[in-house]
Amino acid sequence: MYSTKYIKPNSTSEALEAIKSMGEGKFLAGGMTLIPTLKQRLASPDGLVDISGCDLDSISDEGDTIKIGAMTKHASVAESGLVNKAIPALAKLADGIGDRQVRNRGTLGGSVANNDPSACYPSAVLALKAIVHTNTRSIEADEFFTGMFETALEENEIIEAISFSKPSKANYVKFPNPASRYAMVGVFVAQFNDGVRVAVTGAGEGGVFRHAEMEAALSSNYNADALSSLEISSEGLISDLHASPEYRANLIKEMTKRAVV
Amino acid sequence: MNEVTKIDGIGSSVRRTEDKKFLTGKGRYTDDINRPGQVQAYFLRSDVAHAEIKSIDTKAAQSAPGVVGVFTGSDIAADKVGGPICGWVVPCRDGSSTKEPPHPLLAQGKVRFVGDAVAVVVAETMEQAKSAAELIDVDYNELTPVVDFVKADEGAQIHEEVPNNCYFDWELGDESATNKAIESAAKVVKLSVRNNRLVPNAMEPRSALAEYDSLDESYTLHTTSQNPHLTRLVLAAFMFAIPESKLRVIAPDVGGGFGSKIYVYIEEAVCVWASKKIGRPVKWTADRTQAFLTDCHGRDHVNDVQLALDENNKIIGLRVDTVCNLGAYLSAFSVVVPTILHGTLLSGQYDIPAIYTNVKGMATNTVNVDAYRGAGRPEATYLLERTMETAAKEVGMDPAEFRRINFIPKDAFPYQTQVALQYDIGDYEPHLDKAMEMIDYSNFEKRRAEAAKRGMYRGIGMSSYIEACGLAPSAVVGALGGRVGQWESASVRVNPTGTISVFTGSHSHGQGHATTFAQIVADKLGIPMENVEVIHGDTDKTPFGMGSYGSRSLASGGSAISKAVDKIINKSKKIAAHLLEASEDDIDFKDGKFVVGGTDKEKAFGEIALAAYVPHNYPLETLEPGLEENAFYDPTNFVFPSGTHIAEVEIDPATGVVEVVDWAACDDFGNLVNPMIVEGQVHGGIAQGIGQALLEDAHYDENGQLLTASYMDYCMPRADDLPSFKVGYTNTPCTHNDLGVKGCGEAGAIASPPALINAVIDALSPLGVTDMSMPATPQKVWKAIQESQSVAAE
Amino acid sequence: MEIKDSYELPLSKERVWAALNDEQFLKRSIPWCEKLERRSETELAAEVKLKIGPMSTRFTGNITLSDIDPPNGYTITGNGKGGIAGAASGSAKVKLIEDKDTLSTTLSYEVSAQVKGKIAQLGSRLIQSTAKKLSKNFFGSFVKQLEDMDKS
Amino acid sequence: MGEISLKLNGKLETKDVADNTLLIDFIREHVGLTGTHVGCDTSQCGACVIHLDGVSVKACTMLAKQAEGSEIVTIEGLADGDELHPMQQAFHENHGLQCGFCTPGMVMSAVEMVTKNKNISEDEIRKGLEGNICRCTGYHNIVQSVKAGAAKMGG
Repeated sequence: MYSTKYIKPNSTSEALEAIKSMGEGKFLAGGMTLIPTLKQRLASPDGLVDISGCDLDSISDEGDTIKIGAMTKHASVAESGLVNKAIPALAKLADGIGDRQVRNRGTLGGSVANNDPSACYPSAVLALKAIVHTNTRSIEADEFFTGMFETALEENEIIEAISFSKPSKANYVKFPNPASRYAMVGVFVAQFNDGVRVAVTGAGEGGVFRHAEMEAALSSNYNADALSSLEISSEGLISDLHASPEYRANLIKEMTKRAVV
Repeated sequence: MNEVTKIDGIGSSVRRTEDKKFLTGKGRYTDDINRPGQVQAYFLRSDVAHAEIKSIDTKAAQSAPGVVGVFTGSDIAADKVGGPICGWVVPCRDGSSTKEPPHPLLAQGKVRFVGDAVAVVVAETMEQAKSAAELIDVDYNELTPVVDFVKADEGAQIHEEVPNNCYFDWELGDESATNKAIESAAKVVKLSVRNNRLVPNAMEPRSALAEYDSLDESYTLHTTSQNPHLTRLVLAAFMFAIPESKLRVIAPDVGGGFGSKIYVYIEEAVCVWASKKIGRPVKWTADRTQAFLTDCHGRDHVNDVQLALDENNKIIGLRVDTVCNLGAYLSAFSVVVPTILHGTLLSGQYDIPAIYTNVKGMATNTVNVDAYRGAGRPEATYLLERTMETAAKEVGMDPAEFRRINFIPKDAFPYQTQVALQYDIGDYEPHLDKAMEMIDYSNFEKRRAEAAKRGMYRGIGMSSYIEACGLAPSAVVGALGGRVGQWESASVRVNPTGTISVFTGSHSHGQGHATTFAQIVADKLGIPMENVEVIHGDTDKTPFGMGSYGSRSLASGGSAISKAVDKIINKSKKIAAHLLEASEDDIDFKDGKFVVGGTDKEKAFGEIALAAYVPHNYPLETLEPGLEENAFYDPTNFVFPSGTHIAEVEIDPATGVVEVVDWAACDDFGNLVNPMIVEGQVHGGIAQGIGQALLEDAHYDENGQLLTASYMDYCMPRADDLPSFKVGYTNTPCTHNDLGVKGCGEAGAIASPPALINAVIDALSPLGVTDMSMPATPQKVWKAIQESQSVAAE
Repeated sequence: MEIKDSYELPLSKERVWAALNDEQFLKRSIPWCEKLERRSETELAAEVKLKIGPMSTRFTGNITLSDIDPPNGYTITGNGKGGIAGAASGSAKVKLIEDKDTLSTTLSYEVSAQVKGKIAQLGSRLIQSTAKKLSKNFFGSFVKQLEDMDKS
Repeated sequence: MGEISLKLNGKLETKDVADNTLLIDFIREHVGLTGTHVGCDTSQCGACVIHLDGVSVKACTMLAKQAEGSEIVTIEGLADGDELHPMQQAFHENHGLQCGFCTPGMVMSAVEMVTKNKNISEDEIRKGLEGNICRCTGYHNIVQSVKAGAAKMGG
């Protein structure tokens, strides 16, 4: 790792000040992606601003939504009584991220801000009509993810919390990459009064995306059979050593079917 | 089975004495060791697969912070340091020998694979060394890389000394008899298989720590080696031209080897060289990416098989044409693995009257390929057992019965195969029967039908393998091209109080020698195991030995210990005879006591030991004092473990996921010294075989870039990928070693890939699938299902 | 790996061709391009800071134009060394086809890309998607600039 | 550079470290406890698993500075004097280790897993070991060890 400066402020405003004082600084959340990248010398920030001291790790029931602080660890979401009661699918998703050591360190905000095309959380954010609260504004999920590793976050904007709408029914099913255990395809299905949302992660070249055809089919009939006649296009799907776009398309349909129970 | 006579004697599952240090974090692996004044080495590696080096500019790196030295191939050449050697060569069909190109420690003029070391930076810290390495400017003239080994002869020439990129073209067996059998056969079964390329991935990355002592001009090297003595021999004799006595090699605790830590690698040699150059201890430890790029890989064959059957489905001939990938340079055993260790195994457990094989070993711009758990024998077993299964299906026989009618009958031993080996003993039907019973073979179709109701395809597949391990005897090894002996050494030192120090030339890196060897000694001497300590891995302490690989430690190393103990007992009898005033012939040794036959006069082993070292009442005129014996044991033959493994799988047609739902392994390892340890070896071997069959694949792209260079893309078996295993044994004790033992370390990795692939194909057979290459990844299986369905729809 | 796409521009072939040979235009089109200097008719020196997720690496190298067939197209090849990250190269065959009736030009490209070193070893899952994205970014912003100029 | 202090196996350790020092290097090199190992560089093998404030984490994927003020237990701190922790004892009795390199991380993961779930099933054990790679044992005996360890720990 190149030499760098480490600062751990006690509030988001201090964090913002700290990062502005650096030429090129990076926020450090759980560090599950950032630290390995730094170890490989694939980035050389002047400084790291650890935001774990900024009091961003609470989980609260806000009525129609569950609000989760950005620094809440995956394990905390997985074990949260509130989450398990209101959106068990979200707890299940958190319980399947990485391995137990990743879940003990990795955070919601870190994962969502990074928007890795194979990360699990972005699918929940998108399917659960989440609102991403930053230090300056609130961003709707549909506006938030803008491409592979890209989000609507401005430079030095910090995610403080994410509010997930409570669905009437939801589920997340993932097909892990056999080597890395990242999602090769992960599908988050959520049913709301005004329709069903289906968000797919791991598969799209542009990162997480909603699947309009499956949403339409499931909105009219929330049943796996409703998907049977659908042809899932492989256009725009990731191609790598482990899965072709065609195989990913198959998995999208299959994982969605398994999610709809 | 063995009769267990003592609670910790031969045949009992003694818990391992080495466990405690590992369980409490007190293991001492090379990277755990630090020396005062130590500096770190970092290797700048080529990121192109094939190129001429136009220039290397190290000026900026030389003056970077913390740097104590930057060296390139020209520095090595100036000091006339040699490179790693090939330990075994074979003759070619045209009468020439294996082409052996030089392998410089640091690239000289050319780089030949991604990861080839171009320069070494030595600095106070690893981070400083890495930063300095970034300042080195290498100007390459890129050449077309050769990646596809099957077409390597058409590619750009990698070494001047290796025309057509062919290191050797070797053959074995009677070609005309075999071709005749094929021509006259009632049926010829043809199959082409590929043995996928694997990365050994011992969990401890390679590491070396070298120190030069200017006082007596000697070196000490701590290194992650399976065979410290061979490392010392190669470094001293072939690289540095110094007496062996000036180099001490210590392989302390070593975190797994699986073949990949047999060879002398350039990094350890460069550390030794640099330690003198710089005058400070030099340490290098690989990170995992370097391990992927530079540890020797395994397997990587394609085989074309023709199996000839008569009208009774008896095998009458076998022809195998093989092309294998050996990578950029020849390493120690790279030549012997696909030839001697592969071709000689082609008879399997079967009575085959005519066999012929030829093997072409190709150079490519990929890292060297060498031994990996099983080394040649998994490749032979894979092609043979896949062919047996395919043949059984083609002739409409149950695969078990087809194997059974072709087994070498038990009264035919010793059995001379058509491919050089003579099996001393074996009995194959019992382990086939037992494995079938263990997995409830006869009710399989019920389970298949039940799975089908759940929409799952269930399949069963078997593999009856043979293994030749404990390479021997030296004379034969030499005649076959081996450049070292294949004996093993032991030194048994009885201390004055009757405790024992056992020094072995073999090396444990997970196999539990400290326990197993102590059991042998304790059992033979009738003393408690706690009184026996096993010492290995240090050339200054242990006698010259060959180290551990090829499942040789017990059969060769254990037998050497047994022989040394016999000498101890013989001498002790003489001492006892003197002390008891009896004739030596009247002394019996039993349960740790020397007794005058038919009397109650006796001496305990401890009393003898004491008398030997305090020879006040001692036959000094006829016997030397002291009680310490050496044995060098050169076995008269290989040992031949065999067995049958049966795998049962379920395939989810929607995703192509193969789940291993059951596994039965029944092996004949001869006598077992420690069944618990043997079982652990079987488990580990099966897991690696399952890894090969379902998960693992080293993938280079067409430019020679290794795309599976981390655990993000190279699929290591994890706990939830594997089932629990049923393990059982039969026993035909080896006829030519005292312990009646055979090797067990590689059997699982040899037996399991074909069993699993046979099961996968069996599961998909209702769909018309007849072939599946390794690894059978979900995507590949799904695609095969899709294709079979589209064929069915047409 | 092969990536293909095409854009239709309401411009003459000559106009598009001129832009393809204007380094300022190219510089603005190359994602994260920090420096682009012409060295000769067919060679330009470039410096690009590439960010993919948490990775951020500066590539220095050159861009060469070959198979030049004015005003029908060329091959534009970029070679960049990213230090410890390895190296990347990409080559795009660019073709311009004019439709006289609609007075428009179709720009089509075919990209082949190659990565070396650490990016290949650790990032294989992202290679194809990234190459596609960068090609799209390059040609997308090239086309957008042209369109914007045309409008203004 | 800067000072950090934390409790390591019950002992307060205060050291000057560079900001970019990884926690694993702090433990292995600055403190000299080499039982925690490094087996990969992508946070997957789990040879470096330790307990940080009671939960298992990979020490290779944290900066030492991030552990300021925390309580760390490594494999060296698990046994009670000469008496092995029940999980260590279970690994010994069930031959849950061969080369021993992955063992410290494996045991630390197992202890946390069982602490959270005393009646752990075989499937849960296999799933729970997702972050720990072993090349020697085929996991069979590791799973048996964790099961036995769970029983000893009061499951």
